[in-house]
Amino acid sequence: MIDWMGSLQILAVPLLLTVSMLVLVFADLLLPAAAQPKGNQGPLSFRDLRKAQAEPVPGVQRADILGWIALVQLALCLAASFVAPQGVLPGGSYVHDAMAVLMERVLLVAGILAILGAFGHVRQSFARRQGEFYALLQCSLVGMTLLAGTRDLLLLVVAFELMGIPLYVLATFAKTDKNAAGDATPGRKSAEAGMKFYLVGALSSAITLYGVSLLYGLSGSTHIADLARIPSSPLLQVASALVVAGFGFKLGLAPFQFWIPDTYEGAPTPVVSFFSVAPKIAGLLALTQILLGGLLGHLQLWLPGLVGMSVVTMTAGNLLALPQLHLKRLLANSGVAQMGTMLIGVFAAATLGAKGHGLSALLFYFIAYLAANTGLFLVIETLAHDGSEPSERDLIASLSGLNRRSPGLALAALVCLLSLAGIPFAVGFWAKLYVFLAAWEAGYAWLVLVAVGVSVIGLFYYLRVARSMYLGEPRVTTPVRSPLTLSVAVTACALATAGLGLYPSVIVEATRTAAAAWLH
Amino acid sequence: MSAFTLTRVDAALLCCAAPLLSFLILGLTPALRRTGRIAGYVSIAFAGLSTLYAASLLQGRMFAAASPPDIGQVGWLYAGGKLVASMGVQVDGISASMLVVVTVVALCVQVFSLGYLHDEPPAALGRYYTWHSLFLFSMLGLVVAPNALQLFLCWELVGLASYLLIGFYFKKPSAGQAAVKAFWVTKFADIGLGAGLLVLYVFTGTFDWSPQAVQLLGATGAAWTAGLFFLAVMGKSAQFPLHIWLPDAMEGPTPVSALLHAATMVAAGVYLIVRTYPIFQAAPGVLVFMTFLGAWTALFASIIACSQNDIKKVLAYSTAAQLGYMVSALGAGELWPGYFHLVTHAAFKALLFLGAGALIHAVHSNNLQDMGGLWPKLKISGTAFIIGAMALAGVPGFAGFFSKDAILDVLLERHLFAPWIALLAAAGLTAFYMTRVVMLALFGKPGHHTEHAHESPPSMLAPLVLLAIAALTLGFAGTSLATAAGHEYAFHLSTSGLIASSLALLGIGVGWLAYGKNAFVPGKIPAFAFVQGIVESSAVDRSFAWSYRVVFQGVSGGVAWFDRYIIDGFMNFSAWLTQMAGERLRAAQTGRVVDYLYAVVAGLLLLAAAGFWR
Amino acid sequence: MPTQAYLLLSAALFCLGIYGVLTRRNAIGVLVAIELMANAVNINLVAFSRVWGSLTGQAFTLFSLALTVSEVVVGLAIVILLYRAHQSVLTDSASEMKG
Amino acid sequence: MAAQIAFGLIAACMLSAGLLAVTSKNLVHSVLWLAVSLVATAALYVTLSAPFLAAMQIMLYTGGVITLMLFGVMLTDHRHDVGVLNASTRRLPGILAAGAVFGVLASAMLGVGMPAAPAQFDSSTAKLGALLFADHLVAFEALSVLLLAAMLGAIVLARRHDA
Amino acid sequence: MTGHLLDLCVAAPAFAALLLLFVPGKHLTAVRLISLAGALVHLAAAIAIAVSYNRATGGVQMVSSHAIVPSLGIALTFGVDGWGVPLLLLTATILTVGVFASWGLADRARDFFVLLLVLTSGVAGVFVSLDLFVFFLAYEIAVLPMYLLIAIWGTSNKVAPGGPFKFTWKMLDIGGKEYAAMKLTLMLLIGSALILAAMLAMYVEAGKHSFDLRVLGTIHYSPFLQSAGFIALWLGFGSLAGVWPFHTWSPDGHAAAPTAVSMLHAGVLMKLGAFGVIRIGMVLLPEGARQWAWLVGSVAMINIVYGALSAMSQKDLKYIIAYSSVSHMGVVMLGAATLNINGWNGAIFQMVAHGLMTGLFFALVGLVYGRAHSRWVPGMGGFANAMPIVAVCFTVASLSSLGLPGLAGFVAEFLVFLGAWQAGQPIWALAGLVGAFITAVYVLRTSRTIFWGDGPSHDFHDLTDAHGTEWVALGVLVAALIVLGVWPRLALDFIDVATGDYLPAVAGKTLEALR
Repeated sequence: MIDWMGSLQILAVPLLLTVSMLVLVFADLLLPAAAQPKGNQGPLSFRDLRKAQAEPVPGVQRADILGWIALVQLALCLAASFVAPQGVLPGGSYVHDAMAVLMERVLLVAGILAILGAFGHVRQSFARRQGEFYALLQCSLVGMTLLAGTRDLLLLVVAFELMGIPLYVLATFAKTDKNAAGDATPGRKSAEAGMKFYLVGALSSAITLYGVSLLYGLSGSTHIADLARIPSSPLLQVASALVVAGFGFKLGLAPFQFWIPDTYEGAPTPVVSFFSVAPKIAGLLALTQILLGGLLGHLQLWLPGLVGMSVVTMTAGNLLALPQLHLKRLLANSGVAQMGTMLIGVFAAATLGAKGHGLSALLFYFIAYLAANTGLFLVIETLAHDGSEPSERDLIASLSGLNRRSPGLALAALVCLLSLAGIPFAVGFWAKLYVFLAAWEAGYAWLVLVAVGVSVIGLFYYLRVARSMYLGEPRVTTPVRSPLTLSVAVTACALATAGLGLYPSVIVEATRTAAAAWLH
Repeated sequence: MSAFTLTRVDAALLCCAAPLLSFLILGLTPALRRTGRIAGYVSIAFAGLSTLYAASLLQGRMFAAASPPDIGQVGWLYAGGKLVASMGVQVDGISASMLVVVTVVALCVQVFSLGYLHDEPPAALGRYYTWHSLFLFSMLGLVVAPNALQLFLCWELVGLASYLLIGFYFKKPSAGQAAVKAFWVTKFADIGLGAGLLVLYVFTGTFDWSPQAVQLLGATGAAWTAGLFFLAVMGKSAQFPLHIWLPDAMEGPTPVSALLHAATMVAAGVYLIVRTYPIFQAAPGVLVFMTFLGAWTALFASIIACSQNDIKKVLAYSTAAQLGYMVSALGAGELWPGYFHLVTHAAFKALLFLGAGALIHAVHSNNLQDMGGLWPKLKISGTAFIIGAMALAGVPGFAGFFSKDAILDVLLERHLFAPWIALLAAAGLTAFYMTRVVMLALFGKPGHHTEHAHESPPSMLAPLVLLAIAALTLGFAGTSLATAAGHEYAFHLSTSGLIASSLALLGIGVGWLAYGKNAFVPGKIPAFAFVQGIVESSAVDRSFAWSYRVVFQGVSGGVAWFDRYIIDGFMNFSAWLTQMAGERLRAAQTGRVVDYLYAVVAGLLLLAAAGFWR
Repeated sequence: MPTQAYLLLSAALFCLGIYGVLTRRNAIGVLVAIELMANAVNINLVAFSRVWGSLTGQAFTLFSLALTVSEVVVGLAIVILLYRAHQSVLTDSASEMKG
Repeated sequence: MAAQIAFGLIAACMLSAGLLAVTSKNLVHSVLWLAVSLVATAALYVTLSAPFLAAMQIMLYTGGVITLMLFGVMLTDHRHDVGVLNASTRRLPGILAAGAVFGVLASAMLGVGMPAAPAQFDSSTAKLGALLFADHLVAFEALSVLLLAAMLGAIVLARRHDA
Repeated sequence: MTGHLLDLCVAAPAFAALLLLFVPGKHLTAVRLISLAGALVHLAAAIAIAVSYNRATGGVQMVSSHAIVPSLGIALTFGVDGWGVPLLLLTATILTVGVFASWGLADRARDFFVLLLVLTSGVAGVFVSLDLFVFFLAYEIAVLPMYLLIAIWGTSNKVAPGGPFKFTWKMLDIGGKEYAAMKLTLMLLIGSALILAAMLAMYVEAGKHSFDLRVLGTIHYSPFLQSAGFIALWLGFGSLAGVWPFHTWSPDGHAAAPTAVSMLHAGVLMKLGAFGVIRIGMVLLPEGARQWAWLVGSVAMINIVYGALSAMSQKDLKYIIAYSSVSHMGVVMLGAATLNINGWNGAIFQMVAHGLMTGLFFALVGLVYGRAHSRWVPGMGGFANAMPIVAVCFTVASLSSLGLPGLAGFVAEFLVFLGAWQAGQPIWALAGLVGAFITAVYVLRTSRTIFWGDGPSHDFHDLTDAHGTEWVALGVLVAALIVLGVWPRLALDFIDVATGDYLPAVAGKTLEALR
């Protein structure tokens, strides 16, 4: 007899998210036209938008109603994650354990930050599609939250796609650009970004699926735990290579990372702030599930390749970020390097398992990365809102003299930058340290040395951004104006980055509990 | 003993403290310092106090010659709770007599300076006396030092005072150069003293020069220590080839030359040998070297002195020569003659310099050619100068005669013939060039500079008179001085004494013929001209200049270039390389999605291959 | 039939797909090739389902079908958008962002 | 024997259609060749005792995907009537890459022993349904969300007149 | 009551910085006064620590601990030892003086003081932290603000292209202040990376799940870790201490930095590097230290002579002083390499002495530069006529730098050279003495060129002597130099206690044998 109520409770968060998504879609449909933004009779001209932007306090507006609904929904889901019981779904395809709970919360926070950051952008660029925008975001979140607890290849694949497909759409969401005259033109960059993202993604998902199909064929079961039964064979090796390669796309490991800078550059910034973090976290978690939960016995099949990939990824990411003048491209490549570093945590966990800190270090890194990376992308978004010249939008130059214009914003950005660079008293430092410590304990001293070595390159470009903020001459001296919600999100990220840097033990303990639960 | 009686240690401390106090008062109260003359009075008062204490100490030692030295010290450096070095005072016959010499000469010079420098702006005068106080304190500290470390400390401080006082006319570029040169040369030599101290400590665990320490040193240690110490002595006491700074140091005011660069500071090198004599005695090789080097310096410097036209330079070279005498004597293996010459030399050389100062003061020029015929106008100063000159020349009865005689005697006694002959030659030359100076300056044809010359004020005359008396009488005090210092000395007319006196008289005679009677022109005598030519080429000076310019600056320039363009260049190159790597790698990001798809497939293949190659 | 036959067939189809993906310039052509790859996956799944005598593989295939379809749907929408923005569906035509 | 022949035919058909699909110079032809390949796959499913899947394959793919793709072709290129250009470039690197992947896959596949298929295989649609809605219910629901998302996404992207 | 003195000492500057964040930048007086207050509280706390430290018992005192990450064994543990006391006092002095020296700064003064104070907290944190991790954190905090401090308030220099790497000039803007700041930061952070690696290795091998220095100090590490870890720590910390050839950030960095920053950086920060080598590298990895002492000492020897020779050829005043710092830090490292009491005492004493001396130097350079608007030494002359106090102070600093007795530099150098000779390395000591001589050559020449002679020429209009706060700054440093030179036991008695605590284990001998 299946305990339906129990199952529903276990699945509370994904379910609630699904419901939220549906509510949002219907709300979008049913919302009276009056609640829609003014320019809903045809294409919104940018002149109107400028007027709307000129309003003194860009606070809560009726036009943002769907956004607020989505936000409240996510907050409710976050609350639900505190009451949803832990347990195993009948059939064992989904386990809601401490780690799943923790990751759910992290992902939901990522979603909340993205929505907070998106208000202004949505109103400005795709006001009429905001229902779909938030709904797709939530769809993706459903997939991610499922990924956090899945123990079944089938569910994993579906959740993975559920996470990914809405992101293709979101990356392409900016269907219009503003040309020099201020008129709307078809969004060339966004389309290009979406196309690249999609094509590489589709190829990768085919590769992943092929690998998964082989894994299924070898084990005869879709349970990840059953993968451990497979005898070692070349086919298993190829299958794991296929899976890793497929995930490599989502995680942005070299050489699967080329789409990342192009897509980040072209996609709407709030979306980038979301999909530069959340899917990577969820993807790495899923990969970890497969590798550690299923293929741990076949370490020698996948570990060498993955280790090599992590080295290449860290190096390539840092080197590619070095010459970038475009902030989003810079962050994209730096994110690649960060993922390479995160992988080290997986190796540590693979080698030492419950004895080491690998997994909890990985989880900690997720959180650190979320705070800092999202924060920075939202700073970019804030600046894009400030009516900067389209020619220099998102360039490092647009940050020039930020400290003189808005010291608070500059400080927030600085904190996040330092965190990404792994400078002490920002949470990123603890994350790196924790991962390195775990890896060192697991015997990956050389890898740590490599990681530390290439991260020095990272300092160079992070400092260059800081330099621009603090040393550059501002083009205008007025403070940066930004929607209140965006400021709240940026502040939250910066505070989290700094606060957790000062007092990391809360999170460390949480991740340890979570990791311990997963490792039994 | 009454309650007011000071112990000798206290007296020595007070003796040192008085000038220190003066230095602090003047240094810390600019208002007082800038009054000039009042600052001078303060300094003189404290120097006088010092002199009194010094005199009392000497007097005390006279009657306690046999008693062990009075030592008082406090711990200064510790290592692991164990004493490494201490500071304090050691009063014995040597230091007590030296204290008197130093304080008396210093007092004389300070008083003399009041008159000599009366044209200086008050602020400069105040500065002058401040440095003088500093010097006096340092010198006294050196004299009473109970161990080699304190001696070294004060040694360097007197060097500092010398630097500051040479550079008194700091606006004159030549003065600045001379000050810096003096510091450089002595600092270079002090590498030896520093290293010697280290050797001393490493071997013995103390900086003492006690017999026990010498025993611990052993032959090797003693040789190293003495050799290194002697390097420092060469610098401070202007021995060849490190004498080059001394003539330049004459850029300082003449009283300074009298005090530092004739009577006391330059003698510190000799004093160092005297104090650490047990160590030197354990290093026979060094002693031999000292004998020969001292003799050579004496001869060499005397030759140069013959052709100098600057009255102070003559005296400066003569100082180097006389220090050569002392060094040579100490190298011969007996302490007292060298030290005795130090004391007498202090008196008559200070007298000579102050006398020269009086002459210069009168004509406002250092140049002998500008003087001449001053005798009628400067009877007292002139007399004093002549007394000094005779003392220096070693005319029997004058102070220099006794000490020089003792030196020559001891050399002969030890069968060190070559140095002995060199020193005899030098004695003759000394008499010659002093006669030359006296003839040219006092008795020659009056020039236009001499027209307005007039006798010095009493503040300048009094010291002259005092020192002249000392130069006349000190020779006869030798015995009691030696007794106080625990040595034996009695004058007896010896062979070398007779030869030396005859040579001196010969020198005077030749000098009188050449410059008094103008019987012949020395420059026209081929041998003399030849030697003069060599000397005036100043080969030593120029080789030093060359090594500074070429070796030093060349090497440092090379190092700086290497640092900037090779080491730093390499750092820059690494940064450049990384950035270029980034730029090049960027080319892989073509922007065409097909290439990205290829990358995916390639990555897949690599991953699969990674397993196969395992 | 030996299982390997099905596997090789699917591998061949998969590689045809890869070939297509790598050589096609038209975005829709690339989609076609990706469909072939997805199809190869399905063959695998069904064959394994038969091998293991369990229906899980078939169920998996159903999911895979649906995934592919939804992917194509979104893909085509993106291609249309690309066409609107760049007046071309050639993948090379959109290569403004690089480096 | 019949099974082998059937497999051979189907495989030949599938691969040649696939080859044409990725080489044909006309995009429409390409799509149609894909359809042929997919239909052949459906036939293969039948031989693998998965008739329901075969039906789904034809319905979903041929009915859905192919139609969509044709729509896509028409919506995107109006310049030519039927012959939509679909040139291939850089064939040799493509062949090399694909061949290498095939080499890796094939060698791995031949090197592994798979259990022989059981003679009997009960593949009733009812059981499949039970499996779908019991064991894989969550995945199924997730799939439905996914389809909704894809629909939403496709609409929102393809819709013309909005900002 | 003494329990929180350390916390106060470390936190006071940071708290002042925090306060400053709430003061509008245009209220210059408030900004200055708050900074000064922070510095003075810091100084007072340091003095109180010195007074309450019990030299008789020695060891680490006033220990307080708050866990930060218990599961990793990271705790905010503070405690002060005999080395910490004088170094804290040095830090506080330099900070106070630095605040005075920057009194006139008006351009973004608030930001400047915030960074300066934060940096000082980091420095103090290093000196008193008993947790390796916190040590590292504090170290980084001390290093990082330097980037902005130099890049914003610094000055650019011209460096003529040349040498085999000439082609790098175009890309790197060599000589610019941002170049200097970036170079400094990158090189020091590369060093930090090495430190981090060694730290992790020690933590893991110890297996105690603790970063407590007292715990880690009891572990006997494997020979490989001893050896490799020590090298990593030496180079890592050494890059901050200016160990050759990783000193090249120093000349450019110091030349570009504003006055107070140069003072703090050369005066205190470089000491952190040397302190790290001794306190972490040597004390925790004694076998490594013994194994590599020859290398450390030999490189230090190169530092001394090479730095001095490089300084000789410089024409820019700041470069001269910066290279002299490279040379003098060599003395510290040389002392460390001796592994005997005198050497170590000398090394720590040299940290203090050089801190005061170079602080004074940079304060003076700032003064001269501020008035003359030039650092080109050959162009100067006769400045003593216009600025006698500056001339006197410069002379004092020069003399301390060349090791003149009676000034602090002498005691330090002498002890170090003594230690070197005792360690059986007369060559080290001789190189040191030669270095002191070369130093004499260039500092005296420099001082003569700038201050002596007739002048100043008409190019310099507004040369005025030090006044007001500047006077205080100079006076304090000169007095400290003289007092420590005359009576070194003020600092040495503290230093000696800690040396006695740590050295026997490192040298592998009893204290008795070491004496």
